Amino acid sequence: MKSPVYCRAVAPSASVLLALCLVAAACGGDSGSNRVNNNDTEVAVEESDTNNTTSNEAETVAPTSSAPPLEGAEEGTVCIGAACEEPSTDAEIAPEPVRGGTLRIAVEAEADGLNPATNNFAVSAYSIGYSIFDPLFGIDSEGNWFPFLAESAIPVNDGISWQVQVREGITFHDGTPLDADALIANFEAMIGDPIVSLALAPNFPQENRYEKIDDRTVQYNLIRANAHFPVNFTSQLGMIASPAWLEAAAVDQNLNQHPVGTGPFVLDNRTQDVSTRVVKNPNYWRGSEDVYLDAIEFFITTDPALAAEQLVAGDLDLVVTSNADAALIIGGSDDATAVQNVYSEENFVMLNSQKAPMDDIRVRQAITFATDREGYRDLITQGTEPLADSMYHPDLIWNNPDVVQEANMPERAAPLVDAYCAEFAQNCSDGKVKIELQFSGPSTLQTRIMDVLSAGWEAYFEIERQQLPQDQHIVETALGQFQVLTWRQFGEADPDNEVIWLECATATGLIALNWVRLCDPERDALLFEARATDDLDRRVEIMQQVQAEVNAAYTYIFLTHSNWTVGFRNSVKNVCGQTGPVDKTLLCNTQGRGFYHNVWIDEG
Amino acid sequence: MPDNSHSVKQLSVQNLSVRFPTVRGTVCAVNGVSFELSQGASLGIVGESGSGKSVTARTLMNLLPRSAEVSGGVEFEGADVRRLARERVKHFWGVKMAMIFQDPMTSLNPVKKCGTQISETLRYHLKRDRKTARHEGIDLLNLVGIPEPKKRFDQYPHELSGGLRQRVVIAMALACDPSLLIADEPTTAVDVTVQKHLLDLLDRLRKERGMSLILITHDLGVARRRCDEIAVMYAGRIVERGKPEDLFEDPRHPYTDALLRSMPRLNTPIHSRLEAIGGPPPELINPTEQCSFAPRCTLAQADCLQSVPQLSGVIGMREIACFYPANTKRGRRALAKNRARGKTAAGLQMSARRHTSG
Amino acid sequence: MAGSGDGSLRSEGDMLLTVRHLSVEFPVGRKRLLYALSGVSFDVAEGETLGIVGESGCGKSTLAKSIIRLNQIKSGSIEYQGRNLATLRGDELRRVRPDLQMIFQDPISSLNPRRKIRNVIAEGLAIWGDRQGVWARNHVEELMVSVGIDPKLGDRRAHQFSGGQCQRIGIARALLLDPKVLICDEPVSALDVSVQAQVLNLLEDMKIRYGLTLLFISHDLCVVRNIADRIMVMYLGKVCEIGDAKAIFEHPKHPYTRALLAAIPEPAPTVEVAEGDISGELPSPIDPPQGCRFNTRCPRATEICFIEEPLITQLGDQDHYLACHNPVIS
Amino acid sequence: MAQFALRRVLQLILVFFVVTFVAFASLKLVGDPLFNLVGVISGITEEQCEAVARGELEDTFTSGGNIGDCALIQRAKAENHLDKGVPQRYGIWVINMFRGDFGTSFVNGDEISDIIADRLPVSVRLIVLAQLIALGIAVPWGVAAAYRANRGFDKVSTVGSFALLSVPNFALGVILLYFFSLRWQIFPSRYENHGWWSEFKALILPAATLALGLAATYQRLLRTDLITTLQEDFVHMARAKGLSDRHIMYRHALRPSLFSVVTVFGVNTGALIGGALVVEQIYSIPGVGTELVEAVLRNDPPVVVALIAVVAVGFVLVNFLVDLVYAYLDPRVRSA
Amino acid sequence: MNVVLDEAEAKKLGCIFWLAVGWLGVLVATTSFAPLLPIEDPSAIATGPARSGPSLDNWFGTDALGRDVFARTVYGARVSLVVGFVAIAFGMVVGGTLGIIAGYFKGSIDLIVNFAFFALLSFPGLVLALLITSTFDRSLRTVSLTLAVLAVAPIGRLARATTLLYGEREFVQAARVLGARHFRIITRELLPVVMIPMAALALLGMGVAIVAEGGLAFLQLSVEEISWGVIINDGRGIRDLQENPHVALMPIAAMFITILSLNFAGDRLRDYFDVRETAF
Repeated sequence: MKSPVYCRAVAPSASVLLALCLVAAACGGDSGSNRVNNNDTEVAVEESDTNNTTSNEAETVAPTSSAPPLEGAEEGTVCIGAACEEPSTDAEIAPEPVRGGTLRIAVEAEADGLNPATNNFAVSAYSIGYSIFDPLFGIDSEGNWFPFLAESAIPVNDGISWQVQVREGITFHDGTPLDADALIANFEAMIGDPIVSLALAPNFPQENRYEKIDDRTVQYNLIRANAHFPVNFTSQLGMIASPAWLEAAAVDQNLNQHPVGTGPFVLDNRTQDVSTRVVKNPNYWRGSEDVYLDAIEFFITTDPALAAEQLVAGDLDLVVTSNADAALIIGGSDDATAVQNVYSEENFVMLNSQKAPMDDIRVRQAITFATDREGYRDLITQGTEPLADSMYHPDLIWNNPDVVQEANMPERAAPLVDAYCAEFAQNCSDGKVKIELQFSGPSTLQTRIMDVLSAGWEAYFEIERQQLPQDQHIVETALGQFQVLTWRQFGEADPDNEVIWLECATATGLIALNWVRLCDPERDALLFEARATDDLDRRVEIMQQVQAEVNAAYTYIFLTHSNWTVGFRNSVKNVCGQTGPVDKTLLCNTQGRGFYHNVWIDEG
Repeated sequence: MPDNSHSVKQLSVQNLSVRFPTVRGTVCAVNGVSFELSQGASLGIVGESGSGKSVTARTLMNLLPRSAEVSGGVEFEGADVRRLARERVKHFWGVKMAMIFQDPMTSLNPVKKCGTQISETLRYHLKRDRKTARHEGIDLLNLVGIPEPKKRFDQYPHELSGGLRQRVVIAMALACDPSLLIADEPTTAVDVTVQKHLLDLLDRLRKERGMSLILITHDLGVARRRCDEIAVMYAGRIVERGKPEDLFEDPRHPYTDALLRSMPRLNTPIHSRLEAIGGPPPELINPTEQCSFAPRCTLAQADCLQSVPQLSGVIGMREIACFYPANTKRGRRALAKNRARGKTAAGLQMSARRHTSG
Repeated sequence: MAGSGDGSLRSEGDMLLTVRHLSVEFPVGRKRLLYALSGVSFDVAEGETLGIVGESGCGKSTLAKSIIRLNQIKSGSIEYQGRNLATLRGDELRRVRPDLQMIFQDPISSLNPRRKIRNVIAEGLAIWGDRQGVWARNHVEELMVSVGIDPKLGDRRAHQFSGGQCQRIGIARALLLDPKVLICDEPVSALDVSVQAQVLNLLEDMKIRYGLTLLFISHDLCVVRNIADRIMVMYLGKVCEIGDAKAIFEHPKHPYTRALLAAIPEPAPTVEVAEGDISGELPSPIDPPQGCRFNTRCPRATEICFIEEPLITQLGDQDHYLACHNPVIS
Repeated sequence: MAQFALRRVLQLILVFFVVTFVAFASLKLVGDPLFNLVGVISGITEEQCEAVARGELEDTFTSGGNIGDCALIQRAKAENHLDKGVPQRYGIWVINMFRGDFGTSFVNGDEISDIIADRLPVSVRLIVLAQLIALGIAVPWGVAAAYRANRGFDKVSTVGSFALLSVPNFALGVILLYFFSLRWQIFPSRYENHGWWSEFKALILPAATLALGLAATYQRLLRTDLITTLQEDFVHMARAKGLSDRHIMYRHALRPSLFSVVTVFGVNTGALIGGALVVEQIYSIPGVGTELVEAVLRNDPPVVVALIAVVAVGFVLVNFLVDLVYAYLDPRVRSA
Repeated sequence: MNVVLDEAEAKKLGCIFWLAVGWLGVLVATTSFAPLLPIEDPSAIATGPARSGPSLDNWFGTDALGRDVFARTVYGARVSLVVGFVAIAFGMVVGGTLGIIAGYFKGSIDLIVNFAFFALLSFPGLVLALLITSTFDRSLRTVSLTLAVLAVAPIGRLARATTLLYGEREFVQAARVLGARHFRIITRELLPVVMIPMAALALLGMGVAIVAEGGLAFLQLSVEEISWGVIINDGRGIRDLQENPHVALMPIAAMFITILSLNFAGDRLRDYFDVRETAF
């Protein structure tokens, strides 16, 4: 009887890959559009998990100490709203925390399940997930990893292997101890899952992927050296679940809705598509006295603007969103504060370099030139998001200031189109290049985006719109059955995470995670060099060069930097003051993912 | 009746008029109707549809729609009925004055048990408790000759035949022992055999209870045997009033006369031609000032078209509203004149075959 | 009473319409049947007017509709000009239809409220466009004039006419196709007395003018008396008494006929009022009484009446047929 | 009555089969449910599979699992009977359903019976509340309008009822939400269920959204029927009995005038469920409507069919109830 | 006697009816000749500052993309009216035919047709529409036909009920007695009678279809063209309602007035022809 096992394994897997793709599919933070089903939108398996860097350097004791990834700004967090003058993020003059209370959070989509080994974790799942599970490693406010559940991570064999030791005396909510066997059980569960393993397996050989060193230590053996391996375990792949529960959940799929971790909160009850309630874990390993809230309730509100209004009206305490309307509503209220930072994805148009007419660089250039980025920024993001020129926010050190997106210059498009049409008349009509613009719907925001983009392109392109249901949209994107579409990704804390989207290995084949299917061996060489080194300057240099090459290939038309916003009522304190186990302040709001264990509510 | 001089005057209607304003004009349903009724007497009001007989009855019962404009006086046992209506006096209609309607099929509420509908009146007006009301209700059913009254009491109207239903209606009307019962075409919708029983019943009850009865009908024959007096209405007016035998044997108003002639009778030979009343039906909306029967009257003269003849004659014996009453010298002369002319003053063609009146 | 058998059929062979043992039953749920007509037999000679009387529920309207095949017939035959109407189907039946026309009780609802009366009257021609002969003789306007409707009013619709006028229009419609038999189902009961006379006169005129044979159904004995040559009295789906009008009215033999005559507000001089005093209610046609169907109300009922159903028999050699065990002997 | 009930049950069963089969057949056409089972590879064609098997086409991700393994697709199809014809699948579905097994969602593996148990009560409460509000408004309103038909109040109320009838419910829903919850904060803007009172408060606005148009419909029908009833002889009779207008209205005229309202009450249930679909959406109420829309959009056939079956059965049941109400309202129906 | 009492009110269509018809006429005329009128291209962006209120340049203001709401409302009317019209036309032809046939012939045909109507009604309409539009495409044709299918059962039931009511009337019997064939009876006797209540219902049904299109648009499953529903949906975000409510309110107002007109016209028509409101 394979069937139940099979079903469990396969059913959610779809959503993970789906999630992979979808981050971008819902470009522009459309999650909150009026679209009804957001179950699968907006999600991402942490791309960082696919790091493959080889490190030739000597073993470094964790945590690594690279320079801050920020350039200029001392902190990446921007605060807008009434409560900003009072630095609620500042722990030094923090008032006495108030204990008790329930934090009401709106998340914009429901997770299919909360099993990090089988379900896909979108921003919503992360919010719930981090309250129940602790990760092996965390990312601090400067963008560097540090051990969380782990005691230490030591590279051996030039970084081809890593020894990870977990802390002593930690137990899961169900009483099972956290030890080497638990790590192995989690690793096995993930690598055994067809889709989750997508992000994990490529880094590991077929055999001897790990060794148990002692009761608390596991050695992971990689294919090649990676100087940044622990980053893999800072997100979903690092969430460690009770092995007993994982085993049970492998048989009874329904248990995916009842996660068991080590986190500060324990699942109380969960109604799919409605709400999830977690309550304080009285036996939290870091001491339950630092967990101020009694409980957190997560509500599914698919319309971010409505959630923002509910926040303002006092029906909610905290909202995570990338929607411009929501950000503006929260920012415009005296009762709420919005926190944003630079660790955000980019919104861009993607051109399939394998599909006529986009296989011709002239056409790609022409459409890039004809793109009305300002129109997009002003009309779609209402000016809330800055224009993007490359994969990075200008405030990040990785950014190459010399790379400039060559949009809004339609006059340069004309000769290119003429030249192309002279050559390939069959792809043209009335002197315009015929293109298919694919987008996922139904969605008000997507439609508006298409309207704005088309308005710029119409002079040179004859646009046929193809609105597809989200799932079909992703299938066709992954299989390369598209010409032009909008997407959202990049902007990770660690640039090594972008490798998988750019390398040649994923540019061909049935399913290409290099969506635009452009293989550039030179670029690959650069990417792998960056992966192998721990030299920050060299890495910055390489990433800037990569940006220039991406720009020259005209496969991405960068529009804006998305703007992840954590909005909360002023009575909610310490949203950005979450700390990790070694007194590291956690990075606040990476693409909306949040920890809430140090939050308290002070109605006074 | 010759002896009604000593009976007590119970109801007095003086110059009653009812008008309904409509978009098309004012419908003059009743035009200056006056009559009196003694305690215990029975009056038949006979007329065709549109003659105003039902409107008259409904005026007495305060059942007219709000739009109706009523003038004239209605006095009942010394009380001004129209004032009672204005003051919304509660326990008058249904108690002193009751009414039954034409169709027994529709005059009972189909969704309520017969018994409930009877006892309802008792409970509402006489404040009987449920039990007493039930007993009295069953007694009433007994009184109107319904077999198995207890069973019938708990049945719904649709479970009863037409005749029984009309008896239930009568029982309902009699519940509070009214001193006047108005029966509006009580037997039109039932078969002849049943009609006979119902009329007998009404007659009996009237006599037993000393109740007055106004019997409204289109059928002259029905009124003939059951009434002390008959008023014939045409176009909202009483055109002739008198004792039944006088009216039948010696009709004076041309309308009464024509009506009687137009009815097929058992004693006329088979295939004998009926004397139909020619001409158009009366105009009710904004009628002209003339005898309303004139356009159809074989006796009509020029002056019939000038003014409305008033009801006159010996009150209690015979009153007629006509300038040229039929079966009189005057009438015969008028007829002869018209025949000579070949048409009446109103332009009605005089058929050669038409029998003379008188 | 309420007898069976075809004893009422006259021996002469020139009957226009001969109905034999006609039975009609309607299902009334739960597999129960309403016995609307049970073995009715009678005949009509050409040019004759047969009056059919009885209380509501006696089956007289069902009889009318059955003859012109608006009802399903359970059994029996309807012979018309040598053909059995009861078994005709489809187009055959349709072709016979113009010969037998009907006038309905409710003059207003028998006219389509949305059609001009000219078209209503001319409907027969529209259906039988090929009947040139008919067209030649009975064109619509002439017919309208003859029934007393001003042809100028032809563009009006039914609601603009009075009941009497509507009935005239109905008569004109029925006469257009030059029928042989005209069935009048309570044609005047919805009309005022003064109008009733006009319509009755018109029917008489038309009968003579077009050589019609009439089946005249009414609950009003006076009306029937005026127009009918022969009378058939029905009770609960059966025939009680049938015969020459004069005989029936002057010498009613059947207790039910007498009861009817006695109940008229101006009773017939031939019967004593007391004699016709029948009591009780009409039994349900769903569950009719055994034996003679009148036995529950008959003042003369004896034992046999509850057991055996009387057969219809001729009284002597008169045109007077009767179904009763205990007839009134005058 | 027994026969009547039997007929209704038969009808219920038939409707159930017809509706679910149609839904089943039409879902066959909807997108590819396989996607939810196997993910992106569901888009791979059989030719491509064969090409991969022959090594002609590169399978990028064989290392990361068995994505390119087309057997996966075949297995997923077989296990969910997607390889069979519609009638066969329908048969399997029906048999399982009668065993009490509605199956599981293709998307998140939830037991559909759990989904129904979660969602149905909320929707039922919403619809019942809406109907109660509608009737509560419509009956006194209809009576008041019919009492003085074509007079001042009636004329004004006619305009009012037509206005209500003409407001699209989605517009009304958004407007009510905007003002009553967000601006004035009289009612909660979000569905919550901490006990009946909080749920009641949360359901009032959505119920009112549904109810206002409905109330206008009922009022129109009731008014017309009441006007007709008030011209009936038995009402004249009641008036002749000297009963007060109020007594006549409520004790005599109202009950026989409720037929159209009751009929529409039954027939409208379908429309109401449709309306609830939109209204639940606006107020984010976790009812059958939202789940149905979500299931359709996320391509989750088992859930869609099960919910449609629930709705259809609900519709027939309501109409069955309506028949019972008829029998209560009209004794003639009872004995027929 | 009752005649006098009941007919106190003479029959007139009344000025409200003509007002309603007038609005519908103006609407149809405006939308038919929209391309000839001097109005903006409804899909041109940035014809004015985005999210600006009504002004002389943009009578109904502009929407989030700076498109002219007036032009969009006019063009949206085209689609909405077409959807409404197709729906009721189809409903009347198919539903009417089936209903009349069922009501006239009765028996097993009636049983089947009536059951089909019942089954159709037990499908929540919007769900059916949802299924169809998410299955096929969102073209005007699909959406119109979907709503048309939904119009069949209510109109059909009314046609059937009316036919049952009139089918036993004496004028139908008279036609049979005259020897009319079924087809003739249906087309000449019943159709004119059934048409009136059907037409009145169809007017109401057109409103229902227009609203249903709006409902579909609300779930974002309506046509790709500009329809009222599409515009309303575009402008119904909470922030849009706050900042530029005219985007949603103008088409809502247009829809409201149109449906009001349809309702009034239908109701007056019903009254005028003395159609008793049938509970369909």
